[in-house]
Amino acid sequence: MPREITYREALREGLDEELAHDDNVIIMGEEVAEYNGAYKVTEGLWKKWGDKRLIDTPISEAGFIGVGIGASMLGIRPVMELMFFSFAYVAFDQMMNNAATCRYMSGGLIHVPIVVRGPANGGTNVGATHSHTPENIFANMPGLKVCSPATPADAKGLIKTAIRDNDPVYFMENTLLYGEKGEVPSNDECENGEFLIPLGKADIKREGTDISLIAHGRAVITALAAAEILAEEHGINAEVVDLRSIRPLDEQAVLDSVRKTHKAIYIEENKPFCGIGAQISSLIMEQAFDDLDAPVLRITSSDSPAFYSPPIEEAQLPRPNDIIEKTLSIC
Amino acid sequence: MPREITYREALREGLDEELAHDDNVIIMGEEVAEYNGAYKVTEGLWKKWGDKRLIDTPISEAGFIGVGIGASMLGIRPVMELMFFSFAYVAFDQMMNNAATCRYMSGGLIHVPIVVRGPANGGTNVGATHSHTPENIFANMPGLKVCSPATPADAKGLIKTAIRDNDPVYFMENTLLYGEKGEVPSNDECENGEFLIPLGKADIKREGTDISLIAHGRAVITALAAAEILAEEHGINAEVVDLRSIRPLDEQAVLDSVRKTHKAIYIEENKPFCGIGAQISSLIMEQAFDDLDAPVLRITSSDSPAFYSPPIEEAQLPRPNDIIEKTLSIC
Amino acid sequence: MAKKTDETQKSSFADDPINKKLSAEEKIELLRQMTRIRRFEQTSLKHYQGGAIGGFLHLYIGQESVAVGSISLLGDDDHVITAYRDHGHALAVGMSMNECMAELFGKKTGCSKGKGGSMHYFAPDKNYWGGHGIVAGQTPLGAGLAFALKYQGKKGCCLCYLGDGAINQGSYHESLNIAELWDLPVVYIIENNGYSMGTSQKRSSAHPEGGLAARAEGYGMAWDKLDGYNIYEVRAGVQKAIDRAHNESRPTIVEIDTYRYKGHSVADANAEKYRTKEEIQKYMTDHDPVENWKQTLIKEGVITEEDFKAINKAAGKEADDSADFAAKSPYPDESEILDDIYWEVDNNTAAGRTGTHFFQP
Amino acid sequence: MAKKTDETQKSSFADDPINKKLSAEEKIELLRQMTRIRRFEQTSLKHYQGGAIGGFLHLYIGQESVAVGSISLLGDDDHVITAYRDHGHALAVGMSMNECMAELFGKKTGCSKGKGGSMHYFAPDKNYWGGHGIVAGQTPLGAGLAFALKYQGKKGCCLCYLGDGAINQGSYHESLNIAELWDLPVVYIIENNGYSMGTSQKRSSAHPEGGLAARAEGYGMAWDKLDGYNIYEVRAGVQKAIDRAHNESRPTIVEIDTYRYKGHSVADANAEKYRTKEEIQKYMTDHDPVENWKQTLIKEGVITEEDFKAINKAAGKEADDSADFAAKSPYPDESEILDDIYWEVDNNTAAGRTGTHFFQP
Ligand SMILES: Cc1ncc(C[n+]2csc(CCOP(=O)(O)OP(=O)(O)O)c2C)c(N)n1
Ligand SMILES: Cc1ncc(C[n+]2csc(CCOP(=O)(O)OP(=O)(O)O)c2C)c(N)n1
Ligand SMILES: [Mg+2]
Ligand SMILES: [Mg+2]
Repeated sequence: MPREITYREALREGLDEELAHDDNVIIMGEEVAEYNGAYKVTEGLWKKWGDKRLIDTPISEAGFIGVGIGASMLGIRPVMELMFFSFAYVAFDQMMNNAATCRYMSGGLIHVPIVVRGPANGGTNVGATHSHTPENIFANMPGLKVCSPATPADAKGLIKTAIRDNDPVYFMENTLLYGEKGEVPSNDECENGEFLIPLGKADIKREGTDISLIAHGRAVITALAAAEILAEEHGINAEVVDLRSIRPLDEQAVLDSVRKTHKAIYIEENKPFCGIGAQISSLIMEQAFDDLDAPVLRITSSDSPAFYSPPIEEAQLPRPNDIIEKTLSIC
Repeated sequence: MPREITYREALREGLDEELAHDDNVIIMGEEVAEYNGAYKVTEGLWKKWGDKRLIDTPISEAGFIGVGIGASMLGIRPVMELMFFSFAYVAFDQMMNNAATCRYMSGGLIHVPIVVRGPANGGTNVGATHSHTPENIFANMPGLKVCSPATPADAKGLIKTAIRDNDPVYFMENTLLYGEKGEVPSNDECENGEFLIPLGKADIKREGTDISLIAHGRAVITALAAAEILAEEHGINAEVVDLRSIRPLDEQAVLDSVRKTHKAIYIEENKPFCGIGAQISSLIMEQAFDDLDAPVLRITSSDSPAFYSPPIEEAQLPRPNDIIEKTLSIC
Repeated sequence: MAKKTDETQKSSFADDPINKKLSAEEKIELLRQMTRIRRFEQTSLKHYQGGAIGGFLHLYIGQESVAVGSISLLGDDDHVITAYRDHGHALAVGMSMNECMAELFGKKTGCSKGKGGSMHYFAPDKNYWGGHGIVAGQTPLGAGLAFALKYQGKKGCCLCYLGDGAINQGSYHESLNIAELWDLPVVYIIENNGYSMGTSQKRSSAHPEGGLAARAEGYGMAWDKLDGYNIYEVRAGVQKAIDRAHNESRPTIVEIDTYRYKGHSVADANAEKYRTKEEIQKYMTDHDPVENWKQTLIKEGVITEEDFKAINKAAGKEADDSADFAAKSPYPDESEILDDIYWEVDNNTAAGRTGTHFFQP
Repeated sequence: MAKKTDETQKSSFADDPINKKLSAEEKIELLRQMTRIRRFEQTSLKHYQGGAIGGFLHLYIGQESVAVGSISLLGDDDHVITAYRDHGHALAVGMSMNECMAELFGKKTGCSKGKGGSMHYFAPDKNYWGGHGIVAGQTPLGAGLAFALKYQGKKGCCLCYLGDGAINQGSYHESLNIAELWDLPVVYIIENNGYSMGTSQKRSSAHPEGGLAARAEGYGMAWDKLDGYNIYEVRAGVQKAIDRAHNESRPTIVEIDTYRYKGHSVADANAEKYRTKEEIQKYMTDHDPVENWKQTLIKEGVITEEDFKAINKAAGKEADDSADFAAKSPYPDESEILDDIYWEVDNNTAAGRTGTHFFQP
């Protein structure tokens, strides 16, 4: 009997299991402990695991992320919550230099097994400063890993893997998905009794033959909605490829899909200039140019800061109809 | 008689002229005044303009750039030097949020006429933390402008325009170019007695017919060197397109060139993942797909943090031979 | 150089010259402002709960004396900047309820055309520079506004507000050092409501016995600590800092004890978990700054209970009207999404027309 | 809680228990370490000028007593982290001249395989965590190392060094608050050489009369100020902070006055412009910590002038040999460019083999 839980619960389950799995795993961040998390991802964990494992921090992102990086060098495995991933911008130097370059600059003597997680999305009417989507920015930096799950199952499987990974992983969630339910296998249904999803493996969320809708994060859900309409109303059978992990990246899955469908659109809630779609488009250009029957198109959030006004902000993000229109323009 | 000055002198001339042009222009940064600038770009300006106009700051990039942003809201026009553009990472929130989003979030009531300038390059053996090239990162953010001149003339013409621009402009220079000489017209040779180059206008640095080598920053110089060899040794007549300004971007110039040559390579010293080359490749894909005789290729710095060791770091950056090889693979 | 208000001073705030010179009308105006803020926010809460307002809503209820008391001291060349809990300051500088409420409703008639929302009110024409969502992100801007005033030779200052939790951000520290080093006329006002979200001051800040403002001593900067319960005290204390800014071009940190009755934001489901009901009740009944001022004015014979009722009723009506105005106003149009990003584009200058500015695929 | 070393203490540093218990050999070892650092750096300077070394070279000459004195106090569970002026600390923790010099030459045999350079020495096996190029960027890491020690129940501490200019970075402020709030066993050692590049302390830092370390009071943190001229003083003062960390798990800021004889880096052409020749000369002749210690040991009868000559000669030879070693060592290979980026890739794990990690077109 398939078990349905929310994205939030899936994350919490993953965190809880990893706290049990390794004494060195700790959770740190603003309001993660006594308050149970601003978005309740860590609800109940402080009560269960106590002050030593769940640590409330001052509003000092550079400070506490730096503390986590330093502690990780001595074997601690900090999972740090950014209440919004946007607040990474006050900790940017710690996240780009200390987390990403110490291994290289020490000739491999150091590694930094941290996770920084939190919601990175627009669409919740919290204004430009709270709606950044920096997956392209962090994935630009060799030494970092970035992932962005779209479903509860991926959220659980990836957060567990991220915590066990020995490199820094920046884990970008979405407040609009926290309450969404989905099937997540219980551990006794899983091989080895636990549910892990590797970084660097894309997931074909919908098989199709006519066009590849490639996406990450919540845009995957939008693409799936569009794919249904395309099938029903236009007889177009779209394949939906969910990258899940941005770096490492499952380039093979992207190329395989394009070689099958010969057409591709990248959809993301990131901003356009040098977004993930640009990278994927250039990947396809270089590796599958001759397989293309049409240019790779892109759909992104609008090229503007986030607009507060609720109905307008909605229009800033990719909607199924945007995907349908672009698809029809090349199919 | 053409006048030759260095890139450094050209910048200094531009700064000096703008200090004269507008009393509200000030220069702020670490060691810019009494020390004459870590890289001597501001040499002599403190002596000439005094404490009020040239201001040494503590090592507080977030603080002093934030001060500059605040002051600019009241009509000051601060030109802020980052000793290395890499140090933007400790001021990232100020540069991404306060500089870029206040205009939007105020519905257009505010503007932030600042310039932040400094060297953004690898190749000088100063290690990973000092060698970031964030032009893609800042250009990702609507509200910001980014430019990156390759020659003394462009450096002078663009810095003057950047200072007069009423939006925030991040001006990325290159320590390896500071000492390079080039022709810069004296003011009496210029229309209206001054030398200005608009943002958003690319420059064809070499006309050609067989392939478009598109680039920004020091990679333009590398591309020009490669183009000479291609012409002499391989009979290939490459066009070299220098973007100069990344955002705004002269898309038309890129497309015009590709429509003429039908082949393109983007060359940059930025890192590959979601670099400027990805954006340009996807631009050409979307707008000039049918004009292409071969996939758009990319050449970037190696996908690694900067390597200290001098001979190895050189190998991390694009070299003429890399361009020649890639060109020959499609020509 | 650092100085903490001593007890003898405390009793005599009413007699401070800046308060002595208040006319009856001006005193009533202070009451009216505080009441307007409270009613505005109560109304906004109702409409948030009704679904007309999105995003966050950080209410200022309980803290009104801080914004109203301090901003009442300002002249033409004095400026204001604050964080996301910004409705009180906005109304105190003279922004209208209509534009503020419409902004919450996300309407085109909002002060930021619906682009900023609750956290991002702006009114440069009233020397009001926001409304900033990143904790302490406004603190260097406050020093920058002060820098500009000094540069331009104006006898002005900038009041820069922040919360008790914000003092632990690096940008604030950098601002303090620069402000003191460069003698900038900025007054940092820490509105100490005891909590940053669900975290008590004790759990977020290591500080000297004198309090949060006493960190000023680390920079050789002047500081003071005031009780926001009494608007006379707020005015007397902040005026000293303003004088220091105006006359000596020197910065000050002023910490003002206050309390927020509501949760951190309206979304804060834990508001009565990290603080006891009793604590909240105690503040509401024994420490309410509006009630205190009302009683003071009744005692002084400036108003009657009836007068207050009228003020309150008018404020309530003004708030309701603003909600009507907001409800009836049009939403922005999708075509406005790319406006207000680049000055040069908005003004259709040559620069704004050169090159591609937007990359919407 | 904050405490400044008083004058009566000053004269008796030699009698401090931690110094009293030093054997003659240990005293000589301190001299040897300082001398080795100085000779290593003089040699590196020569080779920088000869073109064998690239990038930056920030010399520690004049400051040797700070690293050697403080690091001489450490045990197995004590850790060290510092900024880019890191050669002294590296040699003091026991790194060999060979690996350090080879790193400067950019060779494969360097401590960081030629990847880090002068600013980025690391030796985790010696509890030495770098070598960091971003001013104050190491200060949260230092608190983090202390956090880990406490978490693991070890009686250890972290010495985290920074410059006088670094105290104005936000990350340092955030670290201090966290360290005090969480009772972390970290000792921040401000090496106050009076200048951050060409900017004098006075032009960069607003601070209390007690000095830069006195900013600790803003966090209710303990602090001390020492004179680096006298290694006895360095040891006695830092030991108190280490004891506080070991026994009470509490942080301290220790400011140590010192001086760098050379420019900020070897590229600093202005070294004699922002400081007078006389000032530099005065420090070199009257305040040299190596000379002072040498004289002390001669006075104490521990060594003779001849002994010192031998030490100095041996150190010089060791340095020259290390340069030979470095010169003869191979450069890294271009094939190593993509190594040491991801642990999982380097270790060829399943994770390291899944998906594309590198995007070299
Ligand atoms: C850099 C940053 N980190 C975290 C947040 C989320 N956040 C918003 S307000 C707040 C609490 C601030 O408390 P305080 O400074 O005391 O102000 P108050 O809300 O009490 O007015 C937090 C954690 C943020 N907006 N910015
Ligand atoms: C964030 C940042 N800003 C600026 C620099 C450039 N920089 C390197 S060292 C230095 C001066 C630091 O002085 P201080 O902290 O006193 O240390 P010292 O060099 O005297 O040892 C500066 C400005 C940097 N590396 N990082
Ligand atoms: Mg508070
Ligand atoms: Mg110094």
